[in-house]
Amino acid sequence: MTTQTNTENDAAASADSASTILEVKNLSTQFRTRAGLVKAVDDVSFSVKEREVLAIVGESGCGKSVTALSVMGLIPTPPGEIVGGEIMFGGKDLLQASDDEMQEIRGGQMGMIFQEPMTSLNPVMTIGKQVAEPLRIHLGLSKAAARVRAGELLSLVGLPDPLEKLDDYPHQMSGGQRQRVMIAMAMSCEPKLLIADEATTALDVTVQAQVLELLIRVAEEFGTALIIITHNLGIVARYAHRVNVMYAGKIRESGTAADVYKNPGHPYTAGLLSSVPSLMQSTSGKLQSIEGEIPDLTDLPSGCAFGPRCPYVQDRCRLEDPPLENVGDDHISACWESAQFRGTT
Amino acid sequence: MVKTSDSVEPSSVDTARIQLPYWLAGLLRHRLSVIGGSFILFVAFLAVFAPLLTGFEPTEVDPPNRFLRPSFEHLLGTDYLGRDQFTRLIYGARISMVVGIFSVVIASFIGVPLGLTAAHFGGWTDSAIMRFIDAKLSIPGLILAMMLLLMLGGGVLTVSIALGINLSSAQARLIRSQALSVKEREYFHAARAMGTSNWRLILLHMMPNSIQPVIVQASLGVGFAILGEASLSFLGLGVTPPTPTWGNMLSLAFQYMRSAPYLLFAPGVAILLLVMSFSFVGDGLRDVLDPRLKGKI
Amino acid sequence: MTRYLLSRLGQSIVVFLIVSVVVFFAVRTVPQDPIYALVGEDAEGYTPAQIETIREEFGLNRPLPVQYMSWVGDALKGDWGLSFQNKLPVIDLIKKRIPFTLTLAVGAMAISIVFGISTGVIAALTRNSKWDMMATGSAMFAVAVPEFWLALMMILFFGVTLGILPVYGAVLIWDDPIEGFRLLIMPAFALGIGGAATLMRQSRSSMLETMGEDYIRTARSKGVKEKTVIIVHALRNSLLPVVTILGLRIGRVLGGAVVIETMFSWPGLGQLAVSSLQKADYPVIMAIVMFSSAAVIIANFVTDIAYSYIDPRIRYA
Amino acid sequence: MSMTTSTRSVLDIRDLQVHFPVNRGVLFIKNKGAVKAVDGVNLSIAPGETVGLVGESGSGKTTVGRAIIGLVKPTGGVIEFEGNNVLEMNSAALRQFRRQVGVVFQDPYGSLNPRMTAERIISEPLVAHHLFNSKQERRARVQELLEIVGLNAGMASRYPHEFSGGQRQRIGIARAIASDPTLIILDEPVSALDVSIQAQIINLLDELQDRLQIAYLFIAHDLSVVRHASDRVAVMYLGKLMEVAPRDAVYDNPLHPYTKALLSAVPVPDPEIEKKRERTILTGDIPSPTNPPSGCVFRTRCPIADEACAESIPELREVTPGQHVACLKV
Repeated sequence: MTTQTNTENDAAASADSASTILEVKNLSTQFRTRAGLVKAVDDVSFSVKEREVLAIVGESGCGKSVTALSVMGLIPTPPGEIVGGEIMFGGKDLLQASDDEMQEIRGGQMGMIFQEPMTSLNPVMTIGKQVAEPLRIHLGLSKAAARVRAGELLSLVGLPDPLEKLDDYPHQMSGGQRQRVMIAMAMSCEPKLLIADEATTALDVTVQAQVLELLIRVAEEFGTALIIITHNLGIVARYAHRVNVMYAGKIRESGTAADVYKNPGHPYTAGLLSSVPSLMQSTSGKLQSIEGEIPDLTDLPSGCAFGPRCPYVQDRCRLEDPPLENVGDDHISACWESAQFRGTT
Repeated sequence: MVKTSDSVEPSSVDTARIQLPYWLAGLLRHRLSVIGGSFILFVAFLAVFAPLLTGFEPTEVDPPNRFLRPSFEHLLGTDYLGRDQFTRLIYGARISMVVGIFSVVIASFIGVPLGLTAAHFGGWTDSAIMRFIDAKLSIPGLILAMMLLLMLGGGVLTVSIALGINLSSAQARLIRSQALSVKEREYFHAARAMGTSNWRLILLHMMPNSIQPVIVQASLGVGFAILGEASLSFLGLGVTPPTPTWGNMLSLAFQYMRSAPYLLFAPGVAILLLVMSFSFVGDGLRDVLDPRLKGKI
Repeated sequence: MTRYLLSRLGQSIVVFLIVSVVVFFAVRTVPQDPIYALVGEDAEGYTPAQIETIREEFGLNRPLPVQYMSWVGDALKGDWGLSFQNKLPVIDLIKKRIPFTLTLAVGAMAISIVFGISTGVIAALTRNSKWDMMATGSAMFAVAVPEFWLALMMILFFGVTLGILPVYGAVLIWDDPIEGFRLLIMPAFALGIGGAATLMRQSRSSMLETMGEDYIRTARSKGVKEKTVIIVHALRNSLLPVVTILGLRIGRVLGGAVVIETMFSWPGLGQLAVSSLQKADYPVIMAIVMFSSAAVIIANFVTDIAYSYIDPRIRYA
Repeated sequence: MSMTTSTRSVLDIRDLQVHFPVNRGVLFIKNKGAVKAVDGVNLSIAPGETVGLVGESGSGKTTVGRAIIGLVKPTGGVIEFEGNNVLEMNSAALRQFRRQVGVVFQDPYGSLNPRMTAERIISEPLVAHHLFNSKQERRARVQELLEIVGLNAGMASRYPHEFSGGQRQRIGIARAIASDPTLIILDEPVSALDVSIQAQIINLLDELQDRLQIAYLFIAHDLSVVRHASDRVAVMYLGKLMEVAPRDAVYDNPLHPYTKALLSAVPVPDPEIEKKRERTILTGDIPSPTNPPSGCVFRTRCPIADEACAESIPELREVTPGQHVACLKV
C-alpha cells in the first residue's frame, strides 16, 4: 500500500526488535470462490511483542480469522492462497518455511484455539491422547510421560477430576470444558504465541468469563503472547494491550486499546463503539448505528471500502484508498478525513 | 472453506434455490451431465422412432439367416432365429426407458408421501412407517421384485411396479431425513406459530425444501431400475419374450455364447451407457442442487 | 451402550416379525391357489376329494391367521414344511445351500471392502490428481455396469477365450481350497465390484468431508504430521458413514446373488430362489425370503455394534 | 406468589411448566423423569411494554417463548392472553390469538423459507388469517410493510438469499407485524447479526413499538442489548426466574447473586471502566437441566449459598417495590 507506513513500522519494529516475536508484513490472502476472487486479507502489517495481548477486532468478513490462519499456515489451499507478504516468526519467514518446519512451529512455538468447542476436538479420540499429542511430537515425551503431563495440564486449566478426564471423550464434556481442553492442548508446549480465534464466542457469558480469565492467567504464567480475535468490543477492552481494527480485509486502525477506545482514529471504529448499547447506564431512543451493509468482498467499493457507510465521506475517499498514518502516539489510522472527523467527535 | 465467523464465502446457502433456468444452467455447465443428457435424448429418440429407423420387425424370424455376423444389412447381426439385433436393440430401448421412468415415478408417488407423513407426524406414525420400510429393505431387492412379479405376473407395468416399490423405500427415507431437518428450521416454526394448516405446512414449507435429494435420487433411480429390469428379464421373469428387452437379449446371447459371442456386446454396452448417463445427470443435479457436496462425490 | 444395542435388538425383532407377516400374507394372497402348485396346473389325475385331502395334509384348509401362527411356531422349531416340488424338508434344502451363498457373499464383500475403501481413501487424498480421476472414473463405470453382463464378459474372456478359470459349478473352499478359490473368483468379483464402486464413492466423499472438519484443523495446529493427521485423526472418523453402507450392502449382495448363482450354476440360495419361484414352491420361497431377511437384519445389527465400537458417542450414550 | 402488578396485561403467565419427558426403554417406552426446561415461571407483560428475558443456555428462556406461541406444549400452568387462557382456547379463539401474537427468530438465514419470495413470506400470516383477501390488497399491504421495515417495495419479488442478514431480519419483522399483533415474541432477534447491523435492527424495533404500540417479549442473552431495549427485565436460570424488576433496578442494583455474577461477567467496551470494575467469576458449569440441584438451582455455583439453600426452593418475592428476587439470602 504505502511504503511510508511500512518504513515507519519497520523502524518501530527494529527499535524494539528484541521483544518482537511476530511480525507480519504486507500479508495478502485470497480465496477463489464461485462468486469471484475474494481478497480476504489485503496488505496487512502488524507485529506482536513478547507477552503482549493483541486483539484483532472486526465484523464478519473483515479478514480477522483469515489473518490468523495465514499466520498458522492453515489456509486451505485451494481455494485459498497467500499471495504476498512476509510472516517473520523466530527469525524465520514462515511463508518460506517447509512443511516440516511449519509442523515444528505449529503446536510447539505457536498454538491456536478455535471458535467451535463442539467440533474442534476429535470425537473418537480420548481427551488424554489429544492433549498428549503435541507433547509427544514436540517434546518427544514417552507415552507414559505425556499422559502424566497431560493430566497436569488438565488440572492446570481447572478441569475437575483431571485424571479421570484423560480417558473421556469430547462429547462427554460441556462447551466450557472443551475449550479448557483446547487451552491445555494449545499451551502444552509453552508456545511463544497463542492465537485465540473467537475462542469464547460460542460460550455462555459466565463460562466465557471463566475461560478468558484462564487463558490470560495461563498465558502470563507461560510468558506467551496472545492474539485475541473477536468481534466483542468488551473483551478487547478488558484484556487487550493493543488492538487492530479490521474492515473488509484491511487494518483500518491500530493502537493501544486505551487510546483507540478513548480517541478512535477511524469513523468505523467510532461507529462500532457507539453501536453497542451500554451496560452501565440506561439509554433510550435511537442507538447510533452505522448505516448500510457490510460490503461484498468480491465487489468492494472503489477507494475506501468504508466510504459508502461513512458519515464523513468526501469525494477523495471514493477515489483513493487512504493509507495508514499516524494519528497519535503509537496509533495509526487509515482515513483521509481523520483530522476533521476527530475534531468533530 | 474455513468455518470461522468471518467466512469469506458469500452465503453459500444462496445457490440452493430451485428455479428452472438456474438449475438447467448449472447442469449445462456440468460437462458429464451434458454428455449423459445427450445420450439419454439419443436413446429416447431411437426408442420413439424405432419403426422408422429399421426395415425389420423386432419379432420377425428369418431362420435361414440365423447367427449372421454384423454387416451392412444387419448392423449388429442376427440371433438364433435370424432376428435383426439392431432392430431388437432399439425396440428394447423402449422397454428400458419406459420401465426406468415408470419405476421412479411410482417410487416417488409411494416414497415421498410416506416420508413426509412419517417426518411431519412423528411418534407412532413415524415408527410404524419406518419399521415397515426397514422390513421391506431387509428383503433383498431382486428377491422382493421376483416375489411381486410372481403375484402380479410379468409385463412392463408390473415390472415397473415391482421395481418402483423397491426404490420407494430409499425415497421415503431420504425425504424423511430432509423433512426432519426442515422441521427444525425457524421458518417452519414461524409458519406453525402463525397457525398455518398441516397441509400448507407440508406442501409449502416441508416438501419444497426437502425434495432436492429426491430429485437427485430419482435420476440415479432410473439407472437402478434399468439395471433391475435387465436382471429380471435376464432371469426370464421380467418382460417376457418375444418382446425384446436388453435383458432377455443377453439371456439368449448367454445360451449361444460359444457360437455367437458378438451378440453379447451391444445390449450390455447399451445398458451400461444408459445407466451411466443417468448417473451423470444425477451427479450433475446433486452438484447444482446441493452445493454442500460440490465436487465431493 | 447396552441400552442402545438392546433397543436396536428390539427394533430388529419387530422388523423381522413384520417381514414374516408380510411375506406370509403376500404369498398366500397370490391369485393362484397354492394347491395347484402342489398338484400341477390342471390338477390332472386328482379327484376333488383327493385335492381336499392334500389341502388338509398341508394344512391349507385352515384360516390364514391360524396357518400363519402354526407356520411361525413350526419355523421357530426348525420345521419349515415340505417343498412342494420334491416333498423334501425345506430346512434341509436351505441348510445345504447356505454355505455356498455365504462363501460367495463373503467373497463379494471382501472384494467390495478391499477395493472400495482403499481406492476411495487414496482418491480423496490425491484429489483431482490422475489417480483420483482414474478411481472416480472406474467407479462411475462399475456402478453402472450390470453385474450379470460383467459376469458374461468374464466368462467369455477368462473362461471361454483364455480358458484359465472354470465357469461352472462350485466346490466349498474348505473341501478343496484351490479349486474352491478358482471357482469363486469370477462370481465373487462380478458380485462385489458394484459394491466396491459404491464404497469407493462413499469413502472418498466421507474422507473429503472429514478432512474439512474443525478437528482436523486442530490437529494441524498442533503440528501433527500430515500422514498422522490422515491415519490417526481422519480415517476412523471418515469410516463411520462407510460402515453404515456396509450393512446395507448385504441385501444388495444377496439380491445380486440370485442372478450370479444362476449364471455360474452356483448351488446357493439365489439359484434355489429362482427355481422355486418358477415352480411357485411357496414353502421354499418363504423360507428363502425369511433367511435372507434375517441375514440382512443380523448384518445391520452387527453393523450397529461395529458402529458403536468405532464411535464413542454411541458407546457412552 | 403472583407478581402481576398490572391487572391489565396483554400476557400473563402463571406457574408455567414445560417438562420434556426423558424416554427410556427398549420395546415399550417408559417415562423416566423429565427435563424441567421451564419450571414455575410467572411473568406478565403490559400493553406496549418490553420485557427482557435473559439467561444462559439451558435457562429455558427460549422455551418460554415457544410455549407462548404454541410450539411446545406446557405441562402445567396458565398462559393468559388478554384475560383468556391460551391453553384452553377453542380453535377460533386460538386463531384470533395467533393473529395477535407475532414472532421473530434468531437466525436470519433459517427463519425465512428459501423457496418463497419476500412477498409470499410476508403475506403468509395474511393468508393464514384471511386478511386482505384480494390479491391486490395483499400486495399493497406487503409493499407497505416492506417500507415500514425500511426495505424497498420493489424487493418484494426477491428470494431470501438475495438479501443480506440484516435485510432478512427486516423481512422477518415485516412478517411478524403483518397481522397487526399486540404482542411480538422476539427470540434473540439480533444475536446473529454483526454489531453495526444489530443497532439498526434494535432501532427499527423501537420505532415500530412507538408507532404500533406493540408489546415485546425480548428474549436474549446479550445483557447490554436487553438493557437498552427493555422496560422490565426477567433473569432466568435452569428453568426458573431468579429476578424480575424494572431495568434500572436489575442493572444498577441487582439483588440476586446470579444477576450480579451475570452482569459482572460481561466485559464493557471501555478499558477505563474495565480496569475499575470488580468481577465475580462463577466457578463450574451450568448444571444439566435433566438433573438440577435440589433446593435453589443456582446454589452449586453461588458464592453465598449454604446448607439452607439445598433444602428449600426460594420463592420469587418482592424485595423492594417492583423488584422480585428468588433467593433465601436476600
